[in-house]
Amino acid sequence: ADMTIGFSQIGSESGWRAAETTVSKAEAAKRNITFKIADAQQKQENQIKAIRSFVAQGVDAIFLAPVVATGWDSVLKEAQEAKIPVVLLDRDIDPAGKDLYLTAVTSDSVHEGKVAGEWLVKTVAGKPCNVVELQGTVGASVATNRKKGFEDGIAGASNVKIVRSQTGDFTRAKGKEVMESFIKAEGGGKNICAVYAHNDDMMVGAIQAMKEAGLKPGTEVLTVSIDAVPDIFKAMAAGEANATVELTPNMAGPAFDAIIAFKEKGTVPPKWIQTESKLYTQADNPMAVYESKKDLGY
Amino acid sequence: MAVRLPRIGTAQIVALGLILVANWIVSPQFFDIRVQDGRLFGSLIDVFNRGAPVALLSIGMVLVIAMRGIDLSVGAVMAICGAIAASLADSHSLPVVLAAALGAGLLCGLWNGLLVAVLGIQPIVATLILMVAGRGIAQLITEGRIVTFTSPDLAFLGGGSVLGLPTPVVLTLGMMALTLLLVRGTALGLMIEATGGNPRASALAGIGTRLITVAVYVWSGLCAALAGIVASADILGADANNAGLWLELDAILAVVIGGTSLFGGRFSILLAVVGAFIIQAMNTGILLSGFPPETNLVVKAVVVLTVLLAQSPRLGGHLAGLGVLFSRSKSGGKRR
Amino acid sequence: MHATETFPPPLLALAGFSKSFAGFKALDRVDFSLRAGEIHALLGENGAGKSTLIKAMTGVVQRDAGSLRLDGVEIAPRSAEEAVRAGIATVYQEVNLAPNLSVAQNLFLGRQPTRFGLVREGEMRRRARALLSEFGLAIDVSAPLESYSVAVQHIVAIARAVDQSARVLILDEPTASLDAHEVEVLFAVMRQLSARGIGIVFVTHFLDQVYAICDRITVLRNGRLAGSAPVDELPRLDLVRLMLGRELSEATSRRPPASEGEAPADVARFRGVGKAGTIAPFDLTLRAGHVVGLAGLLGSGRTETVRLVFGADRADCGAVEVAGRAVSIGSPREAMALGFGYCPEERKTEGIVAELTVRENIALALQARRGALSPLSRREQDALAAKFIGLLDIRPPDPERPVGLLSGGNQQKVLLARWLATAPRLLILDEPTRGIDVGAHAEIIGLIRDLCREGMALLVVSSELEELVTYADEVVVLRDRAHVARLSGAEIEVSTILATIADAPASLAAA
Amino acid sequence: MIRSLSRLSPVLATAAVFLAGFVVCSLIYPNFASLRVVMNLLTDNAFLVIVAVGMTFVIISGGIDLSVGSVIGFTTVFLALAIERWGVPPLAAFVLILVICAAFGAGMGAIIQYFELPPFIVTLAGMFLARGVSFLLSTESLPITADLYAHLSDHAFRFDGGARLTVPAMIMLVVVVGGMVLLHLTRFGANVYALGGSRTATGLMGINVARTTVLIYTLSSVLAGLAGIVFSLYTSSGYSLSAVGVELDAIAAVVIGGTLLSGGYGFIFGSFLGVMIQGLIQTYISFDGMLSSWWAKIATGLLLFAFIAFQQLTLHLARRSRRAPAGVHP
Ligand SMILES: Nc1ncnc2c1ncn2[C@@H]1O[C@H](COP(=O)(O)OP(=O)(O)OP(=O)(O)O)[C@@H](O)[C@H]1O
Ligand SMILES: Nc1ncnc2c1ncn2[C@@H]1O[C@H](COP(=O)(O)OP(=O)(O)OP(=O)(O)O)[C@@H](O)[C@H]1O
Ligand SMILES: [Mg+2]
Ligand SMILES: [Mg+2]
Repeated sequence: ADMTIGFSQIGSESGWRAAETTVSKAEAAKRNITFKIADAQQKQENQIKAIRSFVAQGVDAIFLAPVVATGWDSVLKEAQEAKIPVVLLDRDIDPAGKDLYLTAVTSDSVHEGKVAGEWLVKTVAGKPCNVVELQGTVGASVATNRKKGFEDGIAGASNVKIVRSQTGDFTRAKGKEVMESFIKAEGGGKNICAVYAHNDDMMVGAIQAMKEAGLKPGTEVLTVSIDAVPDIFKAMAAGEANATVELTPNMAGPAFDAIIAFKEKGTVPPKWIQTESKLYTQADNPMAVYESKKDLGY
Repeated sequence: MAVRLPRIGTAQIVALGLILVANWIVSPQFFDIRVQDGRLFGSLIDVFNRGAPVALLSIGMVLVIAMRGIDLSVGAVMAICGAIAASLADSHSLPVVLAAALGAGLLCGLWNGLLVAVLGIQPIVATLILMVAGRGIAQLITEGRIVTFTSPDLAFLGGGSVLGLPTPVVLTLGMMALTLLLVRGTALGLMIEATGGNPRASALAGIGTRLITVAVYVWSGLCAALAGIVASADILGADANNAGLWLELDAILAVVIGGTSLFGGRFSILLAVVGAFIIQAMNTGILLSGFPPETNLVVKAVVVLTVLLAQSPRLGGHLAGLGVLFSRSKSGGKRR
Repeated sequence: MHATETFPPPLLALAGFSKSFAGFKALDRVDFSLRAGEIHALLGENGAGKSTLIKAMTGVVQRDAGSLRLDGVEIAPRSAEEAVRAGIATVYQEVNLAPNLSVAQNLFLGRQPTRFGLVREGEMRRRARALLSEFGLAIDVSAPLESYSVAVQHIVAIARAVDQSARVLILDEPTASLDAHEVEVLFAVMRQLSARGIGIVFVTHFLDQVYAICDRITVLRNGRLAGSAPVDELPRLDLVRLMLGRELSEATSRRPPASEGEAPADVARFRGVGKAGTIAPFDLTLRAGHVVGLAGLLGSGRTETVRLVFGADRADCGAVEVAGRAVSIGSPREAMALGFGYCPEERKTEGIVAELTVRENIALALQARRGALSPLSRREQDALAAKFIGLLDIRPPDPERPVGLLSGGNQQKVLLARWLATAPRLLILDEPTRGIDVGAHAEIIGLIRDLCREGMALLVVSSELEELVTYADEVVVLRDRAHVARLSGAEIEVSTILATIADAPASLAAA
Repeated sequence: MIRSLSRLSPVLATAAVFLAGFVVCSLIYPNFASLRVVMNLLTDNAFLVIVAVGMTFVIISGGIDLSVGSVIGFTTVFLALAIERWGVPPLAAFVLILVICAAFGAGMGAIIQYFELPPFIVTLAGMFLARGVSFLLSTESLPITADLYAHLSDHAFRFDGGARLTVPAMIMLVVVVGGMVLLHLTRFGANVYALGGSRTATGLMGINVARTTVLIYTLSSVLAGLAGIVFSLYTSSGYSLSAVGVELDAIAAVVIGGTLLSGGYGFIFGSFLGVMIQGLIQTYISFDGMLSSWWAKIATGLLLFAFIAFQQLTLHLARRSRRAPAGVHP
């Protein structure tokens, strides 16, 4: 299709985000679409600016990976007035803005947390289990949702308890630092049965911290995290990580298809195109998954 | 005569002590130290180990600030050098890796120094340029991914230990000693303080203020490079997106807690490093306390303010005033 | 002495003022009184506590003890603002204005004419021009203050205080940077004010001026009241003894004529050196053991001349020869490498590094010349500091005190020490005795002569012609930023110099 | 008069740089030279300009205020909660938050003044505190649905080609003009400059330094609060993580606008231009749209460098004929 699409990307704060950008570009190239990416460096105001400038440039469609759920009404209205369809990628916005975008291609981050929680409940099978949680950035909606989802997931099991919860800012370094202090605070780690991290990067850091403290992640301490970035599969292959829930970086592919169908045939897509939240464990041939993922730009 | 405490550094050392005690209160095992794989292991060690990058940054930053400058780019330089180190680690020998990473830091510092000293751009904007672009350069090197490595040599710089002390702590102490030797063993320290205190007078007294300015930024770049190497070595990978993010603020905070004025002049490298450990002690304490993370910043704000108020010249003046009153009333008592 | 005056009641009465800084007694139970319409000299050596007394009076420094009455009513201003509101206006010792603001803003800061809350710029400028014209100053009042010389800045500060003073006007060394003409203008204004019943406190180190204008003298010594008397009861010699607590070894006689015969070696020759818009090209020859004095009105280009000589500004024409070799002087470093030294006029902004100690300030230039990598050992620094503290009688004799805490005159001595420590071949002094007390004055003049005798070449800028004639071998007179005459031998007389200067338009408006 | 003109030269240089940049962008992208892009620049940067105006006062007085970004974040969260949860009428909430911000700024100013602490650190603590308190209030992003918000965010002067002068932009323009009047034409403004020139001298001249200092930080925080209100209008929501790092953008804008970080010199209009230059760089990059995240950052840095170097060159040329100004040292 011969069109120009502007993508207001949040930034490049993690490997997953980089992969999403890379994959989106590749998907655009496959479809011969001119794809303009504006990097907002984690700031909503920059995203709004970017959307305005896309409108000013007269692009054919706008993709938006919203950094927050609220505050898009007026700028999306401008896009609507300019008759430019908007597709949300990866995160949803506040329900009040439903009629302002064409469709949202996202995963359900509450659901992701829930999958992780349910896996843990199933794995410990009734044994008492103290969980420490590495949260994402305070205030980030993904962090809030993954926390909520996990709590929902373990709600039914009174044997599984979250004993400590701190933010690791979604980063490896902070994940490691926070895990180190968890280990100290929980009697050298002997009281910790499982670690839940809101993303894999923090978990990779936490695994290092456990190893340095003489603990055996993957066996003594269970791990479950979210995103499914290549490095966690390496850890799984080495038996140091147990489970991860996939968040696919290919949100743009379905979005392009929806836009093309909409532009060419007028097909109105469903309001929500949900991506799969697939659970991977050591049983899923982690090395093969690693190989398949390692060149995706993570 | 009232007994006077040594003025320099008392406040900082007391502050560090108090925070450590507070940590011990929120976490009774805080001072427990055991040996694990030939390396000391415990929360107290964590404070120094985790504080190492900011301490390294503050060693360079304190010199820059003493010259009436500021270096906002150190976080980005950390990311660049960490990225270089991590991407070369598995294909090159450690000396090559270190030379490349430190060389990059040196170049970054040179760039800052030239902008400030030769083009006459105000330091905060001059270094802002590299703060913005530098992060981009780091991401360019890693292409936005987390580049991991397995080289045990480089890993040793982050996770190894020398005589039981974690390598980052040893590197920090080494860098501090080297810097002290360079600025206090020569007249550079005096010249930096003079230039920071009164640039015009110093230039008229024949001090090569430009050269020193450039040198100081270069040193800051080197310190940042070392911090970046340590940060990469610690997580066995380079996270160009997040390495050193906002650490420039921590480094500046450390310098100021260490008693160096942002308007230049007198400086103390030692106390800047103590300042860095004060910040880390506070962070570690917050992590150990088990408070919900939403409260982190409020706790941090309160602690920073308290430490500063305790250092305030005014408050010191009031205390000294009390001392004078006290001694006066005593001698007055004798006379009558 | 005249400790208690009963009639007429004093306008301002201080009793038992004490102030210590970290255990050091700067003021010790000082009493002072000022009558309406009186011009009262407050005298004392450098560091005697004059400025501290004034600051304690106006609440800038919190006194430890003492009471203050204005018109018999006890007042206790806690800041300069409150003092001004009580009717006490002050010019503090260092020029204390905002250098970045325009002259007009500086004159009226805090009391600008306004309409609907907005400052009336035009009106303010008009008033500023009127006010300054009383002091014979016609300058662009919308230009930033710092674009003018210290002297102009000082006049602005005085004008501001004069315009504010309701009851009492305090002037701390207002004449230090003024030349004879400005001093006359200032005195005229002071007389006018005293006739209006305003009491004036006047601090100075020029005893002539004391006898020219003051009614009464109060002397401080080491923070204590040494005495107070009407001018006519205190002849000059007694006054000096009261200030110093000892006899002054008189050193202010004419210098012995330079021994004829062997021509002293040229240290440096400047040929046609100048800078467009700053100073017209000039020739200057500096010889070993020779003092060249620069005389001229304010803004005549003396400072500009010496800055070019030292490379602080870069000349755009001319040739320089040092010890017979053609050189170019592009920076102070290069000048220092040639053995030059330069004591600048603006000691606060270009001289001292306030935070550093006396020792460090003294060592600074020597250290800079040796390079950072061969540091002076602590022992060498201590020896250097001890030597010059003794030689120049720097007080308090504490090498570890930050220079910023020294009195103005002592800061000047530290600056001098910095350059003497480098043992220069050519020493350039811009107003070296500004703010220095009589005792130290004599010492510095003696020192200049000693340096000469040891073969140093000197280039001295001084507004004090009486002083200049005692040591200069040659006097260059400047006018309108050009060297206009060179006097030597018998021509070096105050009257001749004055006459040469006076060929120029007397007003400062020339610039 | 020549002297006063030459004092303006940093602003003139900044203006020249901005215009040159705009022309270059327009030559590259035909759509660029439109009223719409100009209006977008005004609207999108409104809150930043408002903050920069306050920051200009602070920096000219020789201080710095790092708390502004967090104050914006706090304001948006507070407004969202007050209006949506606690049922406070929007206008009352506006007044309330401005009062809170004023108290916050006055507190920082008082600590700086009475405890003689460096502004950098006091306001850094203020930054932690304001952000921390907004986390405590709510970590979620909260929509604001009040009618006033819908009304205000729709209200705009519309021009041809989709250009709109929005309410935030109008508020911003008023603040710029008001700031210019306050700084350049009132006694308070002169005191601010005097403080930056010399703190001790200002005190000795009989100016109430304490009151002026407290007022300056109060003003900065109030303007940050106003920027927060504008931000919440702009996004119709409140979020504790909004406006992270805005303090650095504001400081950079102020300094690019020709204000000396060491205090004493500067212009409100320069700060306005400084923000516009940053906005221009961003707009250019998003018009280009081909840059990866990292190339975008590198380009931002290089463009910033180009602008500043060009500004420096212009200043240098302007100055060459004149005597070098005293006291300006890198
Ligand atoms: N803030 C301060 N801290 C410590 N000592 C001080 C301070 N201010 C002044 N002093 C000391 O108090 C003494 C008196 O100083 P002051 O400035 O009053 O002298 P002065 O009589 O005005 O001398 P000069 O003629 O040189 O101006 C000096 O020894 C000075 O070092
Ligand atoms: N009366 C005046 N009117 C205008 N500008 C003046 C006046 N006096 C001095 N200036 C300014 O101050 C600058 C300083 O002059 P300069 O330092 O050369 O004077 P000087 O001869 O050294 O006198 P002094 O050092 O005694 O002030 C001059 O370049 C000029 O810009
Ligand atoms: Mg004095
Ligand atoms: Mg002069």
